[in-house]
Amino acid sequence: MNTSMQRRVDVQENEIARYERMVEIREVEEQVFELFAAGEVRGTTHLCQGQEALAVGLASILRPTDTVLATYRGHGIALALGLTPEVVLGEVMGKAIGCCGGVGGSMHMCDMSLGLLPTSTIVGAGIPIAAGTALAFQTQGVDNVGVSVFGDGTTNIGAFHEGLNLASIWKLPVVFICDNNVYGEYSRIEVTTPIEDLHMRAESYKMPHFALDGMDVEAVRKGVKEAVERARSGGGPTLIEAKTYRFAGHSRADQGLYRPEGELEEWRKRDPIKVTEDSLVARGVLTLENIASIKSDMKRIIQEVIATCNAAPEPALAAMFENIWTPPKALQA
Amino acid sequence: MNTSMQRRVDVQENEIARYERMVEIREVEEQVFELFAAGEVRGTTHLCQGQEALAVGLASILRPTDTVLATYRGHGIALALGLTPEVVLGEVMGKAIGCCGGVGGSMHMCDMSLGLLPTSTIVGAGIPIAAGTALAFQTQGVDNVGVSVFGDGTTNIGAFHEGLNLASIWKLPVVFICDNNVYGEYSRIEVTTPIEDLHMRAESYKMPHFALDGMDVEAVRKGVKEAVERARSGGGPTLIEAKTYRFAGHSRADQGLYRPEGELEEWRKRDPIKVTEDSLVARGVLTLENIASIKSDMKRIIQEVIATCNAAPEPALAAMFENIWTPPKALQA
Amino acid sequence: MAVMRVRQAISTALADEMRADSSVMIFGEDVAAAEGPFKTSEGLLTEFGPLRVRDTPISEMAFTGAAVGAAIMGMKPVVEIMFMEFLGVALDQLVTEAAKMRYLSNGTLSVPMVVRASSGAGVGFGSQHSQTLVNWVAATPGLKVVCPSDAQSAYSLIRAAIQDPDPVMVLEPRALYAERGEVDTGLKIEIGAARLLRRGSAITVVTLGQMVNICRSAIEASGIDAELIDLATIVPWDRQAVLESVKKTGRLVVVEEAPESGGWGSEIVATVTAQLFNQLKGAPFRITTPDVPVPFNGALEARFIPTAEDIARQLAHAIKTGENPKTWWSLEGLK
Amino acid sequence: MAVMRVRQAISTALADEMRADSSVMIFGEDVAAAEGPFKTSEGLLTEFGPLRVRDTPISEMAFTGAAVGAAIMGMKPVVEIMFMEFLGVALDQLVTEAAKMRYLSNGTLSVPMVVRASSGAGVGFGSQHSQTLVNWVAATPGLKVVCPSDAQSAYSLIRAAIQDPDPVMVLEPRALYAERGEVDTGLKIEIGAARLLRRGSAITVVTLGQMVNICRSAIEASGIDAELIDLATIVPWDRQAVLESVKKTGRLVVVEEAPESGGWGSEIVATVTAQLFNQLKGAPFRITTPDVPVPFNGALEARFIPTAEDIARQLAHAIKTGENPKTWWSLEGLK
Ligand SMILES: Cc1ncc(C[n+]2csc(CCOP(=O)(O)OP(=O)(O)O)c2C)c(N)n1
Ligand SMILES: Cc1ncc(C[n+]2csc(CCOP(=O)(O)OP(=O)(O)O)c2C)c(N)n1
Ligand SMILES: [Mg+2]
Ligand SMILES: [Mg+2]
Repeated sequence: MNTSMQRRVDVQENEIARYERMVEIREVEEQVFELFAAGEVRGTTHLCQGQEALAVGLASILRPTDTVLATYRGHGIALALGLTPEVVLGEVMGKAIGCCGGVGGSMHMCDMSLGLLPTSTIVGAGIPIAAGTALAFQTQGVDNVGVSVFGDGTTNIGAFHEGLNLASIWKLPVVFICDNNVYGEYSRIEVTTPIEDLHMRAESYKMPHFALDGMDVEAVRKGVKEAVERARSGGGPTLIEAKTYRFAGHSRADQGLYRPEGELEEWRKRDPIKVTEDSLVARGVLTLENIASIKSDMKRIIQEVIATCNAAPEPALAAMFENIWTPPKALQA
Repeated sequence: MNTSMQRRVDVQENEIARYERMVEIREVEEQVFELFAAGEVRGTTHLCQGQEALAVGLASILRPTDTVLATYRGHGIALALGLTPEVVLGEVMGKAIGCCGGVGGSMHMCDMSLGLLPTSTIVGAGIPIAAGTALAFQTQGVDNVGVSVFGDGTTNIGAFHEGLNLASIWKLPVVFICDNNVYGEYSRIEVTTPIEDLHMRAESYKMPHFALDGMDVEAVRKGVKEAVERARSGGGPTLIEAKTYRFAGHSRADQGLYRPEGELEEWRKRDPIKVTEDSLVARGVLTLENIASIKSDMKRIIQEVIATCNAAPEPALAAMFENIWTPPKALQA
Repeated sequence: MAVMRVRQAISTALADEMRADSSVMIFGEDVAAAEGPFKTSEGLLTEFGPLRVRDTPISEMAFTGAAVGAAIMGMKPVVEIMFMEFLGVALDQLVTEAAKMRYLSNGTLSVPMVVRASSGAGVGFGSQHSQTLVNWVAATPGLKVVCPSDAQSAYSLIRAAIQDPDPVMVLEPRALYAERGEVDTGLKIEIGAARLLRRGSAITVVTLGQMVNICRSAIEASGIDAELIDLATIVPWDRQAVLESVKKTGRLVVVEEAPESGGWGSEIVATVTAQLFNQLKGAPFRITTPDVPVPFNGALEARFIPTAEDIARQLAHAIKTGENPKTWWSLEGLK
Repeated sequence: MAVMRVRQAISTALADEMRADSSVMIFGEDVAAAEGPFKTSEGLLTEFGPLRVRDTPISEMAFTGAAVGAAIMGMKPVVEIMFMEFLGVALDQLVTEAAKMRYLSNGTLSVPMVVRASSGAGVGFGSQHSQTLVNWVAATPGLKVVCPSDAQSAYSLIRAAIQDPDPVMVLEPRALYAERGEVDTGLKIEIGAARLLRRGSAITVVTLGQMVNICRSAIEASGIDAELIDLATIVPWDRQAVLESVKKTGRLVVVEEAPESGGWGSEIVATVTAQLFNQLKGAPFRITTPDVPVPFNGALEARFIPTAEDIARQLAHAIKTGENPKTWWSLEGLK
């Protein structure tokens, strides 16, 4: 088993591994922030601090043959599904070792062997695509499941509506997960959306739906498991709303100045890493010392990965001409 | 007051005029069918027999300064709003006297002076446009109302979802009317749509909504009035579902062979023209003789209009180069 | 060899591919129970059943996107966009998702999907249901675009499109659906290969879709010894075939059912000019539609599409004078 | 004359139009409270209030459509499509509705709306956020398309676009937002008028957007006496200015930030060739990006966009040999 598949098995089997993965995601995101701030990486980036429990909880339930359509805010889900910090950070840094060979960048994570289809940067685009993967599974008669993870603001775009309706009418084995992190870019959800409980929109499609606590990895696991099992056993799609919070700005440039005073601090009390830590410690699974060393180890590891990525080669110029299409036979001749 | 404005006033003020207009719409549609069947008109057409009460009821409530965005199935609404049979049939027949000068065709009705914006042939397109007219009214501080009329199948397209959400969050003075005629092309609504009461979808936007009997012009008037008054007085948008039935095929080529046996006959018992007739006769407003002569007069009138249209000139070749844009000054020089 | 209508050639190609490959499936609005608004999927639901032949809600974005996902996971979906204009509510999925997915997966996946759309003018559907709109899908690295001109090429190109490992857009000239032609089901037309339909030495006429027959009429009526090339594939177009022909004839005209501004033919003219400048006997030129929305009225629509008469006039003028012929609308002072 | 960044020139143009005409309003994602993701609507909410300056939900189809309706009913809406690619979920409203409404109303209405979109490569946003995509909006009778190249043209073209009675698409090169330049707020640039930026006699260089500065560098570095034309408006492009220049120089190159296949420059080449064939000293040609998705990696993206060095090489080659220069990627054996 290769490293990334082993990483996947770890989060599936082991709650300490899940905790460690959440710590890893947090550390990667913090370091990505630093790299951008220092001007060492170009373009833009969308971080997911505060949303680690959803990523890891989801990955711990899905099989590698299930598919995940995530977004530009995809480092956490990529790491959770098993991609290594090297291929994630390598891609963010545009290196040949990146999961997309360095031509994709921060917004484009992918590993087909782990079920991570290319993340899309177009709001809502992954929803019909995930339904399409489920359509393949249904037609092929296999019991894999498609998953689309998207934000709160995305529930206002046409593809959300059309995708959920299609999935419902065809009873596709797909799970739609709305990661309600309270903001779409700089807009609080209530500025753009007249209802509060976004999962209620599933009523328009006669689709089962519920909310869950996205800050608690166990709550995520429970909810996702229910929906995935329904899908796998022919019960059709589900809309889950995971209530989370985006600790960082929307993207590179954003300092989050629009937040109401105290909101961030209030949500930080339910930091998903803290929530898990508390539970692990309370149940005696880990000690405070364990936790401290997990965190300091992780800092070191990620620094090493960054050093590796820094030293890694740029993609060859030829890379930009590859993987575009299969030239038609008429042209090959 | 010109003829078409007078026609509008008539349906606003007079229930006999409303009845006559419904008869007119029916007769126009029957004759359009014949013209196409005889190969005298080219292209395609979408008829609205069975949906006359909605058209006339709506027109009788709206002011000419209100806006209506209708669809390819637009002859009935056009006639109801006041367009004359000449300009409607002239357009269907591609003549210069047509409301669009003959370059539009059956699917493109328009009369800005009566509030009928160009009908769109793209499913759902009128929904955001109607919201946009309402946005203009709201920003200008005038109490006009925008209306979008669309079909049942249209509630599955992205523009429906986005348009209703936008209208709700901005509290726009707009009324959305879903003319649920049971079919979208050749597909019964339940084949494409998991819920039965389409107006329930308004819940996703915290928008008031209700169904009404689209075969009864008085029920239409009552419902539309409620929604229009809400919009006019700053109460925001409403979604109305008018339950109707499409007596004809979807378009020119369609014979409706997919209908369950007896369905058409069942709905014909509630033919909107018959429903109104019954009421007018029961209340002594019209006698059966009156009705017979209204109908035979209408047949004659429409035959005369067709003769006029047949004799009318084709648009000049230059017509296809006109009304495209205002050439930029740099080009005019 | 059977004679069939273009719409039957399409149904037959779909059926033959579905028989040959169980991963082929089709979906779209009214393609299953009703067998297609243009009867281009006749018999498919009956033969292949409701798992592989599906009616969709009116939601082009959803079902085009579903094709992307299904293609990635091993199916070969063929979706139908009833009129090319409707891609305007779903373009994202084809050009921003499907066409870039191979690139964005570092080459670890492919998207073998086909999007079929009826396109073009000629049957009185008016300005929002009659355009060709090649421009929407051009300039999209990763996407192939083909356009049949008769029953044979409809059959062969649909099969080639389905067999192709990448997304392929098929623009089907709506006006041809009822046209009959011979179909050899064993004949392959590769994507990227033009069809040389008539040899000639006076001028090279490059065209595609419904303009092919019209150009043929123009050539026959005028008696000009033109070489007629049906491009068949627009992206990537057959540079070799066109360049070789123009090397021989020294003259090029591209005949397009597309507006003068933004039409696809400019690229052919520009490429040929850049590569064969010194071998040209006259300026390559284009015959296009005017820059107007497609008019409904029959007489107007008939002039909108380049006519055989006008093409013949322009060919004759170009050969005789070596000069660039005027458009009919400038001759008639209409613009 | 003030020196401002391009993004400030845009904000200033919007503010000046809003002051001059109370029917001008703006909406889009995060354009109000946040003053625009690229800070192109700075100060507008504060000055003009929430009726005229509005944040929208993430729904390009809805708000572009709302602009169509509002424009018809007397407003002059300016909407922002944050990245040009997002028009792929809303194209219908601009090209199938807005652009055809005047025609479909028999000339009884107009649609004075403006759609602004950031476009182009150069800042590391990757393949779905870096294209120019002129092709999506070309071939649309009824729609005007402009593209500024500096602070002055950003200011003047935005004002002209808002004043125009028809729908206008403004493609704003994202890479230029932070660039500074002098702005004369009294200076008009008419839609359809090219800007002659440098006189020269050896070759005519036609370009637009961010390629203007790059071409200028190429010309300056190479010492070639090129005439530099900033097209500024793509539809309708300034035929007169281009033809007059090529009449003088006898040579044409169009430099595009667009793929070789489907780029807008072919039309310029084709038109000039057709009209001035006998006056040309060499084959008109294009310098484009390769037919690839925009790569993220900085070194690759820097090569993707035509560089000043490569443009200088191609200009020199064309003038010296009269032949069509090769692309860098074919010279390097990369395709
Ligand atoms: C069609 C489209 N419109 C706009 C954008 C720009 N955009 C990128 S992320 C984003 C906010 C999305 O908000 P949400 O769905 O809540 O997801 P989050 O970023 O919070 O994870 C927007 C508007 C886009 N990428 N695609
Ligand atoms: C975006 C788009 N997709 C598909 C079509 C083709 N089409 C025209 S009418 C129609 C059915 C619409 O059904 P419904 O909304 O119920 O309206 P009705 O025709 O019954 O009035 C379809 C699918 C279209 N015009 N636009
Ligand atoms: Mg969010
Ligand atoms: Mg219907």
